[in-house]
Amino acid sequence: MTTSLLANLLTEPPGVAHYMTVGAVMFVCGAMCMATKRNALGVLMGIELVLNGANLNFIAFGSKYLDNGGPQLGLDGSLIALFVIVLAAAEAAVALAIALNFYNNHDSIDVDRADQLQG
Amino acid sequence: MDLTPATALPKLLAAAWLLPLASFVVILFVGKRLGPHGKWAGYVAVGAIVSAFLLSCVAMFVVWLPNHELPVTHHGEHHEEGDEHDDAPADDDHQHGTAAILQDSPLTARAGHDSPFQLAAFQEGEAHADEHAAEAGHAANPPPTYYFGDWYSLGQFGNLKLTIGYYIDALTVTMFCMVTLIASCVHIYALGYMHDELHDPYHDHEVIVHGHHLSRPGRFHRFFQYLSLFCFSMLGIVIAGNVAMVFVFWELVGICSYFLIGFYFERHSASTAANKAFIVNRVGDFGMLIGMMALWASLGTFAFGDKQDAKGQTVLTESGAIAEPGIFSQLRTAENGYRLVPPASMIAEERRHQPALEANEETLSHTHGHWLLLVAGVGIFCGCVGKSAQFPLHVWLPDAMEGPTPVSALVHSATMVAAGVYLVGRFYPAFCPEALLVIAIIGCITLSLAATIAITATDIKRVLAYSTVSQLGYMMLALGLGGWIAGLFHLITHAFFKSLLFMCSGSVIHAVHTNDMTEMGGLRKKMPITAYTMLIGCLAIIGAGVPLTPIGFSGYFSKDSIIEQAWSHAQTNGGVYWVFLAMAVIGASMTAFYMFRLWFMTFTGAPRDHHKYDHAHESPRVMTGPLVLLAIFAIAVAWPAFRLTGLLEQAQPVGTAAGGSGMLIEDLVVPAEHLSHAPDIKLRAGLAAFSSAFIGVFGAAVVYLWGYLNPKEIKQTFKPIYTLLWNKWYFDQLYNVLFIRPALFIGRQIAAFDRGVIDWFLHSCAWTVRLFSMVFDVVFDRTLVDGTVNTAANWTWDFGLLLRRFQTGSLRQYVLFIVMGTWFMCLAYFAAAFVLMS
Amino acid sequence: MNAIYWPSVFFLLFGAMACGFALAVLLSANIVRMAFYLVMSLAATAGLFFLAGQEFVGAMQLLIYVGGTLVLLIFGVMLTSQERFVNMKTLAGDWVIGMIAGGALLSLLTAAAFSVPEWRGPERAAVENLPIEPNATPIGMGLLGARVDQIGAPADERAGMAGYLFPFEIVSVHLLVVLIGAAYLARAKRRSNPLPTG
Amino acid sequence: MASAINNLLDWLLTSWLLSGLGLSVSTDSAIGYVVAAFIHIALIINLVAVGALVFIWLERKISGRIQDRLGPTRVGGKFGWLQTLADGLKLITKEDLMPDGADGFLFKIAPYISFAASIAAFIAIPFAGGPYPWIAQHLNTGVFFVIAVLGLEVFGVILAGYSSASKWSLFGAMREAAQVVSYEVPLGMCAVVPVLIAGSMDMVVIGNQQAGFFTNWFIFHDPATFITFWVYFTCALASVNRAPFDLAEAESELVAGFHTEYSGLRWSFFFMAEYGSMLSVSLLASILFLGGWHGPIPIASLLGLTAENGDVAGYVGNLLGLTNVLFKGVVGVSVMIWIRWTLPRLRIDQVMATCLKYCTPIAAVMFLGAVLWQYNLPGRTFFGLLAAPPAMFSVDEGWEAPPAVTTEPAKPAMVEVRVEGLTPQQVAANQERGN
Repeated sequence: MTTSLLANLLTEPPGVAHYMTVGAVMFVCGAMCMATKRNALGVLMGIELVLNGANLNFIAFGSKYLDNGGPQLGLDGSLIALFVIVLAAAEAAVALAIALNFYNNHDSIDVDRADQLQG
Repeated sequence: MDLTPATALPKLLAAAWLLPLASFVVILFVGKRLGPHGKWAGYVAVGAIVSAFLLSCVAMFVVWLPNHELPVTHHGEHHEEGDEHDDAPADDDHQHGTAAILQDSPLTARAGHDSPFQLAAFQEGEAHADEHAAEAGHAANPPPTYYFGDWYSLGQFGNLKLTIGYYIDALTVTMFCMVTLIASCVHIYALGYMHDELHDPYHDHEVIVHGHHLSRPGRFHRFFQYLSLFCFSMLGIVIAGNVAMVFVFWELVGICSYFLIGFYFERHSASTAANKAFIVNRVGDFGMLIGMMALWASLGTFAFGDKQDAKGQTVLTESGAIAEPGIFSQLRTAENGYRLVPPASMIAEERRHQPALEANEETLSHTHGHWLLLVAGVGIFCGCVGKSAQFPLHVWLPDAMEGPTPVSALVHSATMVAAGVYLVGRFYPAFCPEALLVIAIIGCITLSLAATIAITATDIKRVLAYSTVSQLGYMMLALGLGGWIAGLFHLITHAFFKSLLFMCSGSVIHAVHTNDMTEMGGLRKKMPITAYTMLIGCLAIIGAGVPLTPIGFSGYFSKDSIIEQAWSHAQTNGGVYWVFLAMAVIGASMTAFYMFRLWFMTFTGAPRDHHKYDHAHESPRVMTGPLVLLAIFAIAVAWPAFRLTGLLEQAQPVGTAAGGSGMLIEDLVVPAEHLSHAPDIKLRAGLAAFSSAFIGVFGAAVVYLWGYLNPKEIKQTFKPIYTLLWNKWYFDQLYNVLFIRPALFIGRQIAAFDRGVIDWFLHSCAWTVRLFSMVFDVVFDRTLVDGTVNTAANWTWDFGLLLRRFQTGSLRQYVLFIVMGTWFMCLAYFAAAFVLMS
Repeated sequence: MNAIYWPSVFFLLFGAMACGFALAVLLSANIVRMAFYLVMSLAATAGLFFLAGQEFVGAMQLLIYVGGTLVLLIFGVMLTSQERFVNMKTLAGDWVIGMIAGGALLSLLTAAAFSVPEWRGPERAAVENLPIEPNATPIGMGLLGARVDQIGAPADERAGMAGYLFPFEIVSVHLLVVLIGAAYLARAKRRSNPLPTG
Repeated sequence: MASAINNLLDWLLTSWLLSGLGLSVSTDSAIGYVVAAFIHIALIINLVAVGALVFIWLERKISGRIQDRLGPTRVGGKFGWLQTLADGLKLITKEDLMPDGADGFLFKIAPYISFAASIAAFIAIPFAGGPYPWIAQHLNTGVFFVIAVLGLEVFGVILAGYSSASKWSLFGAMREAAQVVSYEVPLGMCAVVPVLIAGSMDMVVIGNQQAGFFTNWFIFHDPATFITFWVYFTCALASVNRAPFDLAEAESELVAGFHTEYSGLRWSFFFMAEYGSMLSVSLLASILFLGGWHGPIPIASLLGLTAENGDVAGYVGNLLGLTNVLFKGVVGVSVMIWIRWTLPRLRIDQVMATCLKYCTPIAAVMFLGAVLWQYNLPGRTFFGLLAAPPAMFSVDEGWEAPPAVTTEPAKPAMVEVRVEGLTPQQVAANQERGN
């Protein structure tokens, strides 16, 4: 079974599902980063990963080399991916500014220290 | 612009009417910032009123006079009358009206015995036999031309229609000219008189606050603001097209007088005087309301005139009847020959009570309708009593002296008190002879009463005030005796010379800073212009003139015509009615006495208070200018050449000139007005008036000019009378005992009742409720409601505590929650999808 | 017995890189290394984009993301120049919970990915000879408001398929705002007494 | 030979590697890929490495001349032209040191990242145009790709600076990071201007559009591009942190900047990366502004050395183009060297000011100016004096513009469009045939 799976992987063109799998892995890794890292910047990197995982799906759905008659986004896919990238950059800038502020105020970047909102 | 009266007059007069309002609004909002201490506010108001005067003049001389030919007046020589009747207008319904008058005028009905009309005819001799028709001809004056319409309808409730409308006839235009002219003079005069108010702060020397003179910011602009509103209101009354509108502006005038009389409201006397004027007027207005209700309930309309189309023609229905008849044409229909006959709507009640008599109208006694008319007339007259300070309600006017003198001038001459007389004149067609009798009685009492009081008064303005009251009494008397033209004639002439007199006194006060004549004297040399203009005023008011010739001051013509009217009335009715004549004549002499007493005491003789005398000075030109102007008018306004009476005759309500006979009091006859021009009456009346005036002047001169008699000794001799008069017949005290004390007493009783009974009841109710609510509180609120709410709150609290645990504030756990939440959601979604699939 | 389809080989390569470096980011404790792995992972993602025929987006990814992450790295180094922040150990408990949650999510997502047969991938013959259609111009036109890929489509399909001019403008303004806001937030504050922490 | 390799690989793959997985592969395309890839990589690496050698020697000589010295004279006979090779040998034989407390992994990998980045830039750079351009991977977003990858080089520098656990290194890396990240903005803007005029990001297209005489070069297209070129060159200097922007290795302040702790081969990798990126930005400049493989006088086309006259002619023409491109690149690098030894080093704040206060605004204004010029004078070149050659109107984008879109405000660049259907395989085959 594994052999035929690998064979398929090698001989058949990848599909949306494969891209989605990679995206899922990146997404989960990112989410886990956000969940486990105590370093604010680590959390930020997690966010970046999550966004990329999502982006990968958009690209996959937008690409016609992976299309097998399933639901397609067409050009919207790449456009949305573009917007995601740009906004992610913006988000990174703001998040970094916040992190910097946090560091200035608490002189620490341990997100566990940032729990004034605790109920 | 087209100058056809129907279109031009409403526009012009509306503009003249609204200009003061505009200036009022302007001053109200930006008055304080107009120039230093609001100096320019005065100029705004003056500009407004003067332009209003110019507009009125345009209305009068450009629009009215060219379009309406003046009838030839009868106030000149009587023998013109013969060759006069042919130029009486000769249209059909007028002939019909004539016929009607002939067959059922009270005169012809009682022809044969002492009808002054026949008597006059006989004296003229048989040659004038055909004068019957002629006499009757202009005895039955034609329906006056008027322009009636609505500018704006405030609303219609059922058939109650409230509109801002106009009723414009010769009287309206004349009043407009008169009011705006005098108001203009007063405004200009006030510019000078009120200049103290420009000082900031203004020191009021009559008010002491903690041992110092009160000093307050000047109220120059406010004064002119009130003046403008005052003029606006008065003009509103004059132009009003229906009773409701009249009432509205009536009240406006009242409030304005309240403001102005209480202008120095820091002075206790001023504020009380203002209150007095206001309250006393309310009493009269109450009666007026009753009259209005009576009229409206029976006639169903407030409008004076009939509905007119754009060209000023009365709108008729197909059947030829008047489409929307006003009050007057309902009361005096052409079918009844313009006699005052209660219309069917007034008799309806009675008809319901006498169904048997349903069949024939003639057998109806109509007493019900007559009473209704009486109530309406007397009711309306009550309002006039209040405004014009007639006998029971005259007490407010003298106290109104507390206001600044220009205000007094305005109130006493042109605006407020004139409003009452004007309303009587306007409503004249609705007054049945009994109502007229009441008016006459009231007027008679008022004039004698006020004259007597005026004799003893020493306050210069007070004297003038009482003279105003008595002059108003004269007017009312004239109107009550059937002299419509005479009354309004006197109203206009009096307006001029009385405002002149007041301004002169104001000028004097301005100079010597006191009202007390006993501190004046010899001011003639100091202030000649004032002195001689005032002399002119006095001569005008006593009606000085060469008897039996059309030469004299304005008062001469008007007062003589009043006395003539009284004479003819007395002749017609005889008996007790001679009292009216006597009172009129005696009042005339008293008028002459106190007027010249005033003048002598003020301007002649040796100065009584040297300090004040030295301090005295002639007033500035802005004050003397109006005096001169008014003096000219006081002299000349009534000269026959100017045909003022003819103008008034144009407006004389149809049918009123023919007089009428009492309906409830059978033997009461109101003589036709032209009968007062009978030569013998003119002769006697003229002589009586002259001699009485002469006696008055002579007496005054004897006492105060030549000093043959010492006033003090006279006082000593007639001490009781003097004290009686000095205390104004104890009217204030009387009212105090009659009304105020009882009112206070009742009030106290009611208050006691209130506290003792009502409050007790309420308190007990409250206590009960409180008790109940306490029980309710414990039983229901605390347990049930609070229980529910608290349980809910507790649940929320607990839930919040539960949620609080999740709100860890730790970013990473939030992420975890999100992840797991997403996971569960998707799982649920897939599960649901799976279930639905299978 | 068919021949190897080399694009899928490259897919395996890039995918493995992306996933592996993502895992490395997750597992490494050193912030700077995390950044390094992250860049690698993103670069691999860019490779995947290229492979999917989206050169423009791939280049974008390289430029912006890698640039952005570069800045991230700089900040990381600047902030964590103190030793105590370089290695911040994650608690074991977090690992356990995280792994459970992550595993659940991953399984779910993968299941979802393979739940649709059409997504399994196209026929080799179908895509082998597809022409290279550069998509820079259509994207540019789309951002200018013209949907060149919709030209053939009937009107009712094109309804609501307007271009992205408006979002484009919004995003540009948004970026401006973000720049200003970030500069404002990150400006040096002279704070006498820092907020009470914890 | 190719068939032999084919058979060998065939046998190896089928019998050993893949039979275990139960599938056989016909390796025709495989060999194509492998060989093509190897050839390209070999060429590029050689280009960079040899280029580095040459440039280092060149720098020594130029600096010597500028400083009134002789520079290397002995090694390799005249001009000491083998001096760099000797240095290279010395470097290889040197001990590879790593400080304590350094982050070993990153410290080791950092030079290779820089080197890889600077090499990767060459993947998308065409060395000759024509229907069969000499280019490793024909990307239609080439310009974009090159700039993006150039940005990656600093990455290795930062890693190096951080991982060497040395203040000097860290400061140097910080400086370089800040500098490069901020200079990417004006650099990208300047690069966009020719892209705008060409209407394509495909460097082959851009180069082909400048065919003909030097009047068609984009630098002369209009004043905006003329100024843009110089701005671009400045920013390029900064982004490859050459003097006067070489704050990352400011000897006077930081011992040697980010490579203080490096020695031997790793250190030389950094240098190769630096010179490689110098070359790549110069090549980029030559293709974007200076006509790429077209000389000032179109000798190749005049001599008929184009692909229309057969592959050989096309090959020779491409060779001429290659020399053109390389010459322009070398000239660019020489100018950089010249500048380095002429101008003093700027302070960091001056560097930033240059970027943010001058380069970026000027680039933006020039972009606007180019847009307006192109909008008002479409189809003109050489400052609007001459009519542009038809090539300038042709955009080699695969997408065909239907009439429906021409109602949109169409850039002149899209008036006439040709479709070229090339799968990666065909491209690779072309490369193969080309070699």
